[in-house]
Amino acid sequence: MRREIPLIITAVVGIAFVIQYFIPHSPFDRFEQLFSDWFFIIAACAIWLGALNLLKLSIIKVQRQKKDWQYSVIVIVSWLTMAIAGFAGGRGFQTPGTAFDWLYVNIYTPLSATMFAILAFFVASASYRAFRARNVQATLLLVAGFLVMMGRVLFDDIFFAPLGWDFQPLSEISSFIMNYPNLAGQRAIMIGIALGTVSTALRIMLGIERSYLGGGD
Amino acid sequence: MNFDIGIWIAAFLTLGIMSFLYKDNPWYKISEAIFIGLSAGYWFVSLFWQNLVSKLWDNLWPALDALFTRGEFTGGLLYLIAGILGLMMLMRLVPQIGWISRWPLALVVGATAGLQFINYLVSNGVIQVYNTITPLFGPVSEAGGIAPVTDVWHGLGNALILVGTFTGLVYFFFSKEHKGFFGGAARVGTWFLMITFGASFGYTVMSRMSLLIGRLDFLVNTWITGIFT
Amino acid sequence: MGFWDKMLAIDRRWIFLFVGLSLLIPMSLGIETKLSISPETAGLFDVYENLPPGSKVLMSFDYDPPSAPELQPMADAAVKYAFMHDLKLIIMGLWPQGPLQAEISIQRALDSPELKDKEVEYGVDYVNLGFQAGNEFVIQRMGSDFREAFAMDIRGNRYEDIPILKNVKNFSNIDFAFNFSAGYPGTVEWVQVAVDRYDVVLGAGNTAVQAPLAYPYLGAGQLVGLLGGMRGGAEFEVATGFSAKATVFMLSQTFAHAIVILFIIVGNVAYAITGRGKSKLEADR
Amino acid sequence: MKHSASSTFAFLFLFLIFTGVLFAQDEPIDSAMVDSVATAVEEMVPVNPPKPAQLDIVQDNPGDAGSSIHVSWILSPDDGAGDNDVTSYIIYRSESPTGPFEAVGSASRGLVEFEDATTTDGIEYYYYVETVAGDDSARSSISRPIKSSAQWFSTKDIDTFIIGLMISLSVIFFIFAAQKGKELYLRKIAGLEAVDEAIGRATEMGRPILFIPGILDMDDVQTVAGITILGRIAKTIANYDTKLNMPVSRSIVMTTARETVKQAYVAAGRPEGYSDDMVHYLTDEQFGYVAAVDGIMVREKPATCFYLGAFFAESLIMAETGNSIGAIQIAGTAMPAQLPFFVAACDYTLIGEELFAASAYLSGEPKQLGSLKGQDIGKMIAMAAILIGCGLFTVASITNSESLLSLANTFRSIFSAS
Repeated sequence: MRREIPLIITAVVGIAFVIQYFIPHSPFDRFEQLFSDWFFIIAACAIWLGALNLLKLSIIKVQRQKKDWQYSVIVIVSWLTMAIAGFAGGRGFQTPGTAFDWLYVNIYTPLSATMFAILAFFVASASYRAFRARNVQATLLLVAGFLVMMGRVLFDDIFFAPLGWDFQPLSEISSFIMNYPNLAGQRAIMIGIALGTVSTALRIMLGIERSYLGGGD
Repeated sequence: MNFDIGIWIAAFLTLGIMSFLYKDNPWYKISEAIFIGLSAGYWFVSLFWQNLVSKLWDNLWPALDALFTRGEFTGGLLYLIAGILGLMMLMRLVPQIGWISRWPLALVVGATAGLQFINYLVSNGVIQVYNTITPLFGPVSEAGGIAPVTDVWHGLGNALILVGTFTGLVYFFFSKEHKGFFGGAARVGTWFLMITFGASFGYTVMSRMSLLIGRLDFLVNTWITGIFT
Repeated sequence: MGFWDKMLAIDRRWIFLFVGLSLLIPMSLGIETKLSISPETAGLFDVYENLPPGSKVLMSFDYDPPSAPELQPMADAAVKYAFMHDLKLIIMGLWPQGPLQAEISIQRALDSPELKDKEVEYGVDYVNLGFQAGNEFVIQRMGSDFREAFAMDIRGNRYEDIPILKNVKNFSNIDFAFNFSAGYPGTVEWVQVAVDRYDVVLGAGNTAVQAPLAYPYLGAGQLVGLLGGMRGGAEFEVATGFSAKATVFMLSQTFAHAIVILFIIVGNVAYAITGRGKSKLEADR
Repeated sequence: MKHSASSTFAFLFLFLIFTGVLFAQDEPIDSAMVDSVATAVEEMVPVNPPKPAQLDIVQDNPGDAGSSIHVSWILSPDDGAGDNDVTSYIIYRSESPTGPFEAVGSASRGLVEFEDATTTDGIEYYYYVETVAGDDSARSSISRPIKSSAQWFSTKDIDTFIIGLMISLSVIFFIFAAQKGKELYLRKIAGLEAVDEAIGRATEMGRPILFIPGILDMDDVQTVAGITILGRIAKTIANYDTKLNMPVSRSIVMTTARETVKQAYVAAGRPEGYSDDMVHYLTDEQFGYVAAVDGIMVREKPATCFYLGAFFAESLIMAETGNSIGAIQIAGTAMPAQLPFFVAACDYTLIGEELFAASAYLSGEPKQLGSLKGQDIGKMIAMAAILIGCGLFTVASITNSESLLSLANTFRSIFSAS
């Protein structure tokens, strides 16, 4: 029974949310907004579970002096610093000039921006390995990637503008690939995703797919 | 020399993350640990103020007030259910009744299934079919935003879109063996997919380089320049 | 093991080093480069340029600091252009840090020499409504009434008290919408809700990763134009007549692309000569 | 809890939700705000007025949520012609036929309709349209009274409704057909064929398996798909007695994944092998999460990495790090922007729809597999629509035939979703 009730809830709510799209009349027009608010509230409660889990595992690591336990101390201290600064700030915790804001600007932002930025290196190393003319498919990947890359930067201006060309061959080719064959592939993928989503949603609503609910204890 | 401790810390952490490219090392581990702790704390606090307080409390409190002082039922009372669902989620902490957390989960998954069923069907499915329907060639301009197709490249492009979308869908067929004509079409479909992947990859390189330029700009023009001025 | 064998098995840290240098060197030289304008950028600028003075422009800043290198240059140019040509700006953000990025653009514009003698007043010429949580539902709420989504601006003024918003009820009072997007929520949501349901005229600036996803909308006329990544930003800078960081950084971009392309060529030559590949990439994909 | 008591509770719970929703009525929307235009025009003395446009249809917008009235008119004969070029039309509204009227909006010349989205349901309104030509203007006659209201079915979406129904019914039909024992052929998907081998490899090497469910929460169907695949994979992992490491970035995903993995271990007959710490939360922040996952990768050196769910820029950071430690990598996502990176850096990639099909494939249950056949019917509908539509338009465009063109337009509009 502990599995059946959730399945009933899923089915009823799922069908209601499909139907609401077709009913402009109140209260159905408010379903989506309401769900988005509710979801944020549930997520805000659930994050206590996650935070406790992170702290618990870190504390255990320190207690048992496991390898690299020193870094777990840093995790705990950073977490507490941010949390205290945030709670002390009250509702206006993000106001410029507060301790929370200082931590955000000088520590959080550079860390996340740099982690994002090292992608530049990985893009280079991944393309070096993947862009090889091994077979038809890999060659198409290579050629398309190569041409688009050429058209994106100043090669036209460097190579062709000095010849007095009005025409920008590399950008034109790049645009053509983006606008036509690329678009075709994107559309096939998108339509496929639409059907996959519809079918998965149906399996969930019908209760055929239920492994996310776990066992029947 | 202008000494701004914030800039020095930012530079220290920026280089710490970048050192990972060479290999894992204590500098990276310190930066990583700070990042995990600080960002987890950030989200914890943000969700508390922006969701629990601004969404739950601010909607619920006036509604409860109206109910008890004036006996009015207002829409804000709905947030009571959201609060109960949130509490059910927290019941995970009590092993004996942890199963109750499946209820809010079932609600979330059900609503997600329903919403995305219809949203994906419309935006990713139906509208994409709509956009693909266009004349391959011909001088007639028509309402509905279709431009007349008069130049050869445009016509060729439209034909490519038709063939690519069609064969791409053939590739995704699950219940038919990729053999014979069908297999040939699926093969053409994979060619289009590979062109798409190559093109998107190539298009993205610039974006990634931009991000790195942003960080290098900080290191060179803010941090190092700052030391000498 | 010959040279080409070594190239095939090259330690990727060499690639990292070359990429780093290819960006750093041109950057420290600070050379501005000439470049031409793509139709996607031209389409957007054409509409933007033809807005009569006093037109209301809604700008949604849907990105955070990590994406700023790509999106800030175009946002800077758009804001500055608007102030110079008396367009009224209504700024908002679907990402928490978006409106703060907008403040950066505003400050840069107000500090620029071109705007020195011009009086640009908060509340009259522009307003920053701040961030609102709720992703596409915020756009949906704005469809019926902006006030439902934004009761106050970022400075705590009530919506009713802000002069620029006096005759602004919903999208029907907006002449043009400009969206700077780094992901979800972003251009896709703006198109699906604001354009498809409320007929907003929309132009977008996207990170280069997001841009390919927006191309279908461009083809279908749901977007009037699209600025893609740093190149789009640089082109927009040229179109608006202001050149700043993006234009300078384009040379770094070109060098880095050249290095990546060079490595790809070397890799393929090595592969052809040695006749084998060591990559684990699945052969048939 | 007893059977009946808990089901009563459940129905009560659902009942509460829906009655609650019914209580939440719209707050009345205050109307009318544009008035500056009106006064300006009324003070003018018409010298050379244009011929006025006349109201055509004024009606409640059908199939909407109310608060909106559709006004359309027949263009002034002077619009685009004549010596009095029309510049714009202004739409006026009043709650009484005698006024006072206020301007509710305007439309440029050449346009013939306007949506007044500021009405209050149930109130009778009167409209007229004013034709403006430079400094001169002329009014149409006043409309009959009209009320706006909300409807129970969005008539403009009926095409979408039918398409959705057709696809749903074909999925459901094949689910039942498969359940009754109808044999289904399914092609092989390389990435899924490799799952067992990949888990086996980790077992042989005595190294852990890393599972990343993407970075979105349970309110995205890709995450749900990733978790359902986890259910199948975890069973194999339990059978092989291999170590699973699953860092997550969302707390609800953590809770869900624990239930799923635990159930898989129970089903495999090895409940003692399960521990809550297999699934652990790191941080909600996208790049903080990646920094930590990268750290885990280089320190624990997993032999196999699964990336199944919704991914953004972190996809390539993780996949390249995984590649550098020599892990076998199987990825799957429906984020089109990230697919190229997974294809480039991983050994196998489930592309879009294949991600959603994976859990059905791995389960091997006829019911699940049947739904895939239903999806194929959806693809056939899409392919047929594209072929027919393009064919009609091309022939119409080349032959310049009016009737064919209108047929093509009608056909295309089925898919306009509005």
